[in-house]
Amino acid sequence: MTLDTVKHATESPEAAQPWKELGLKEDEYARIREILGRRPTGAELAMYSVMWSEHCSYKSSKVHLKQFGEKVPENDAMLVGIGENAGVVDVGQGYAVTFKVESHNHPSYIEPYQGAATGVGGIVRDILAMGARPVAVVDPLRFGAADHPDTKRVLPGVVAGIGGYGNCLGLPNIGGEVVFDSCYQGNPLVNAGCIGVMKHEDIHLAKASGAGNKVILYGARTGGDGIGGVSVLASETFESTGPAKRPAVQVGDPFQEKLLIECTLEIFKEKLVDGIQDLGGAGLSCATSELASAGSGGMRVELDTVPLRDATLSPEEILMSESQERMCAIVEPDKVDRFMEICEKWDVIATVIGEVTDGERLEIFWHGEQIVDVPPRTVAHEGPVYHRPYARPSWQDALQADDAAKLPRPATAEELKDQVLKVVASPNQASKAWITDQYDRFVQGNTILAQPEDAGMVRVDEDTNLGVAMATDGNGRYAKLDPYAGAQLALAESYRNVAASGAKPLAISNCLNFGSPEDPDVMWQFAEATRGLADGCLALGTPVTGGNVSLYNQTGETAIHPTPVVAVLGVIDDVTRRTPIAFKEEGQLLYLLGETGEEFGGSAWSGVVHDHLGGLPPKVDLERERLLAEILISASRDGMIDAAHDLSDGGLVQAVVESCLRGDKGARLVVPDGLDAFTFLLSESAGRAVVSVPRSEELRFTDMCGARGLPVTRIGVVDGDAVEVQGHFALSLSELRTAHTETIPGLFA
Amino acid sequence: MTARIGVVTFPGTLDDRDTQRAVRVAGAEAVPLWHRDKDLKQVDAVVLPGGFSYGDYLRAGAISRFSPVMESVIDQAKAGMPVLGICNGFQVLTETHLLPGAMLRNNHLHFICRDQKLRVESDRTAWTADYEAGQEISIPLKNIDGRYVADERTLDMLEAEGRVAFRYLDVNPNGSLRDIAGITNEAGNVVGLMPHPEHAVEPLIGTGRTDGLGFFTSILKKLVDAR
Amino acid sequence: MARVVVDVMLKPEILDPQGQAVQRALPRLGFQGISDVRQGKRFELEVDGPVDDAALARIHEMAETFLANTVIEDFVVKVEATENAVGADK
Amino acid sequence: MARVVVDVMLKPEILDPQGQAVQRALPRLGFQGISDVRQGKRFELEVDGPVDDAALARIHEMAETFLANTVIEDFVVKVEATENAVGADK
Ligand SMILES: Nc1ncnc2c1ncn2[C@@H]1O[C@H](COP(=O)(O)OP(=O)(O)O)[C@@H](O)[C@H]1O
Ligand SMILES: [Mg+2]
Repeated sequence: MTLDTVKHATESPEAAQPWKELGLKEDEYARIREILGRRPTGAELAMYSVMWSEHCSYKSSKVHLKQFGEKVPENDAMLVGIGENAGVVDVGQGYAVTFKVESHNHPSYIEPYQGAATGVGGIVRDILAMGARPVAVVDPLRFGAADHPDTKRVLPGVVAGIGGYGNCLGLPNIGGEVVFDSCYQGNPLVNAGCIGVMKHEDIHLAKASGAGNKVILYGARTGGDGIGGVSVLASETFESTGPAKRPAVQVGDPFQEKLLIECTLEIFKEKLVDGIQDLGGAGLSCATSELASAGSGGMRVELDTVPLRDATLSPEEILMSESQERMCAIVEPDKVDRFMEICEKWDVIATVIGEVTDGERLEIFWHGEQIVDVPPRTVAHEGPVYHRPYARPSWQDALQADDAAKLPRPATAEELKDQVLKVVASPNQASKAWITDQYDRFVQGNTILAQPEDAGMVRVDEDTNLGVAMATDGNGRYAKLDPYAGAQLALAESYRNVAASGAKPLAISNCLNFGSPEDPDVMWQFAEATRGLADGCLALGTPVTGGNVSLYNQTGETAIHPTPVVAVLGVIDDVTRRTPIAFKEEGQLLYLLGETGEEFGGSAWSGVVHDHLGGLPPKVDLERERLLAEILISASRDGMIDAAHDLSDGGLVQAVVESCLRGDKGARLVVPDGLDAFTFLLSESAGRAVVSVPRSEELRFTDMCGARGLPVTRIGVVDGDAVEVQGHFALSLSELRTAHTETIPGLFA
Repeated sequence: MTARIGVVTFPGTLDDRDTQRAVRVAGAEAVPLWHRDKDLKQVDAVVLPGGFSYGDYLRAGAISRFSPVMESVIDQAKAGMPVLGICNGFQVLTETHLLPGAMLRNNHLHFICRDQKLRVESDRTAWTADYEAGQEISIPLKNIDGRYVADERTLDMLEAEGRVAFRYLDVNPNGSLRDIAGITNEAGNVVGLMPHPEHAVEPLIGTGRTDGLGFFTSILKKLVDAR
Repeated sequence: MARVVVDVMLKPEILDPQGQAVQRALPRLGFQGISDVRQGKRFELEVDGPVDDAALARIHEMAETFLANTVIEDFVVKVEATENAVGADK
Repeated sequence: MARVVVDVMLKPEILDPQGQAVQRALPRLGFQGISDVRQGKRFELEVDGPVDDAALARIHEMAETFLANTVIEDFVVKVEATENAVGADK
């Protein structure tokens, strides 16, 4: 096998190259030749092709994501914005929090356990790379129909993978979502989020500066994982000698990752690194080019020094390998020894693979010969940008005209009761405890709230009781009906969930799951959703700190529902003031905050009872969301409420049932004047929450709502062992508990 | 001077910092112990905390058992030093044969995290003196290899000698034989259990109960009284 | 009744964290000279009827679709010569 | 270099829920006639030197003290006849 060196490439300008097979477009290949002033070497071609892929370069989404940086709300909390491994916000008392959500959709369909496991591993390394100790994970998940046979393959594997990896790392899982919809049948969405905590001065960035500083690769050995595209390279340009087909699947080793976390935190503590980057998609190609691109100067790497698991790997493959559990650090020469000692202490393999140079190029050598010589920015940050055509789909009007208002409503109290029970027991509304009980929510000893609470909450400081909360939400049905409003509803729901727990929403991350950007319909959904989210964040004062885009989520021509998932991070000064969802005290009064209209488009009721999706999603009123959040936070701080639960899919009755089951207490509800029982129970109007108020606080609480202009309606009392809607029906707690808790185990256990 | 309680960290241990906190909450001094060191730093008692030491690869606890620190812990335990193994720590103790039996994959094959009700069957161990025999407590349980098994003879012996220290109540979460959640050695100084008392020492955190604090106050009292 | 064994091992190119952990522990336990360890699964199936070609073909299919995850694992099907069977053969 | 295999299975009297789960799933997948399934572990050890009696004794000890937990598991040590070895034997 002849090595395709820079010299060789210069001398053989006409050699045919498999740029097309590697997913590059003709003009992209031409641009690479233009940048380099020659044809790329095989290694360079491999690097450009992965770094310019949709996944790494965001080439289709970039022009829309720009808005998140342009429409930034006034917010003093923001410390590090979009562009780094994860954003960072100030949560007070000298603490900073970093958080992010990422997708691992496609790998999880092929190999559910490992796909989901390595998804957790990847997001945790992102958080670690910012300088933070990871303190919690969340997992928004979407699967095909609950009763589809393939869901029985995918869901248990994904859940076991998330648990298997996260539990072994010692990260409490404090929230997420489980949604079923046949649109995700061939394309489940496995998103994973992580929160990390550090002191302000510990923030680290991914940059390589200071000529002479060492580049250290540490963690797992490099194997042939996840280098699908490169096998093309190996077979087409070179005579293939090594194993012909490399696995596209990566296998995770959570034990190795746990060591990597502890080792890295100890290294941070001794201030031994200048810049640091995790290895994720595109492996070393990504880490070296991004570090060099973000820093000053160039970088020189001796690829032979990389510790291998498989000695037959070609240099291209080493550059591309997505072997898990690896990090890359920039270390001053006199700190290298100490760095190595700490790695040895934790049984972590560490190797100096190169150094920062005072040049401007990323140069990579193999057996003494140069195989890469590129300006790093052109690889990492100056990839192609597409302005993909988009247009409102021809079917959008018809979909919106198919109003859910015309669906037959329950005619009798008995029918209403049956439909309520059906909604509560439907896979989407049913308890997810069978799933979430496979996750450790207690580890680290700081968990204040976890599933099934509205938001997860962890204590950050044992002495002051400072804490942070996070919720993740998305509703593909709403977004399908109106992507702009759907994105805002996802944001609003997540924001409301955080506020309901008593925390003040600070900032957001997101994971935008969409179909093919080459489809103008999908691109329109994407454009609308990002515009909605950016406008929404501006209105709510919660900046976007980062996120992730997952495109090409489709089966054949059929795209998934547009599914923007939003994670809102909040802060609470005193976790002892947190608000749980459980109704626990008999005699407490139940109040509905916000206004209820007849809003059934995209609702759980329309889906469960009528298998219908049409009309418009609930109206968005972000000013109202803001006010509601303020009231919920003040009420929690001043001890005016003992429980709060936000209202979302399934409407009021769903929330009341969950709060009753959680507290093991019943509720007597009265349908307020001006509302019919059906609308009262099942409408999904946004901007609402239900709270449980001690009688001694009633006046103070309603006065506060009145003074600030938030509609508040007394709807009942915590009492008995049934959910009773006076004059209509009663459902015993035991009947509700059976309906709510037996669905998921019935399907998957 | 208060008691010094060592908390061992193996590679992959997860609950070491929580256990140190629990020791402190009870009023004792927590002394971190590292798996590579034979030196127990003159501690008065040792806790082997939960987690996935060595990833639980091979079998839970199988690799940790051979660490240098365990050589000392085994010697000292045989000489009467109080040792508590929680979850992975319990698994290590069975692998060392300081405690009889073995831990296997849960009968339902899933990891399970729940608030678990237990009965404290014995208040005669070093770690349970602050409870009363028969007392019911709830503390978190979280594991995938939590099914306690031993042959019939061993089980009968444990029962006869009053060495079943904790039993699951309401639900047997993993198929453990005779609902056994934890056991003790003959002398009562070595105790192992699957559920996690260290996650139940502060109100608000986790399940919001403090039912696990008794483990740490028991040992503290015993050690201080012994002085 | 006969016993058929299906051995399932991770493909050679796939990371085997368990095997690696075992191998790394061996020197510490005083066992030298083992250069690699891979850990896999062994299934022992008790087959009711005769283990003829048809039965083996079915078991092969079962291994391929169910016992092994061929995305990451290889498998081998073997008929176990039970003590008796061996005796009878001779 | 030679390969030695250590098979570790749960003792017959110990409940094997993994094996049972496999067995229960088989009829649903259309596989009949398997009356029992047990799932165990298979270790493939690559031995550096010759696999003589001394080496096998060491591996036996390794299996007994480490690879298997004899409270619950039985084990068998086998020298794997590689293709070559078989040829050579004949
Ligand atoms: N995959 C999951 N992982 C962790 N927690 C989950 C998961 N799915 C659902 N949950 C939790 O279950 C509870 C109910 O979820 P959901 O109905 O989606 O909440 P909401 O509608 O209030 O956003 C929440 O606490 C949520 O965090
Ligand atoms: Mg909620």
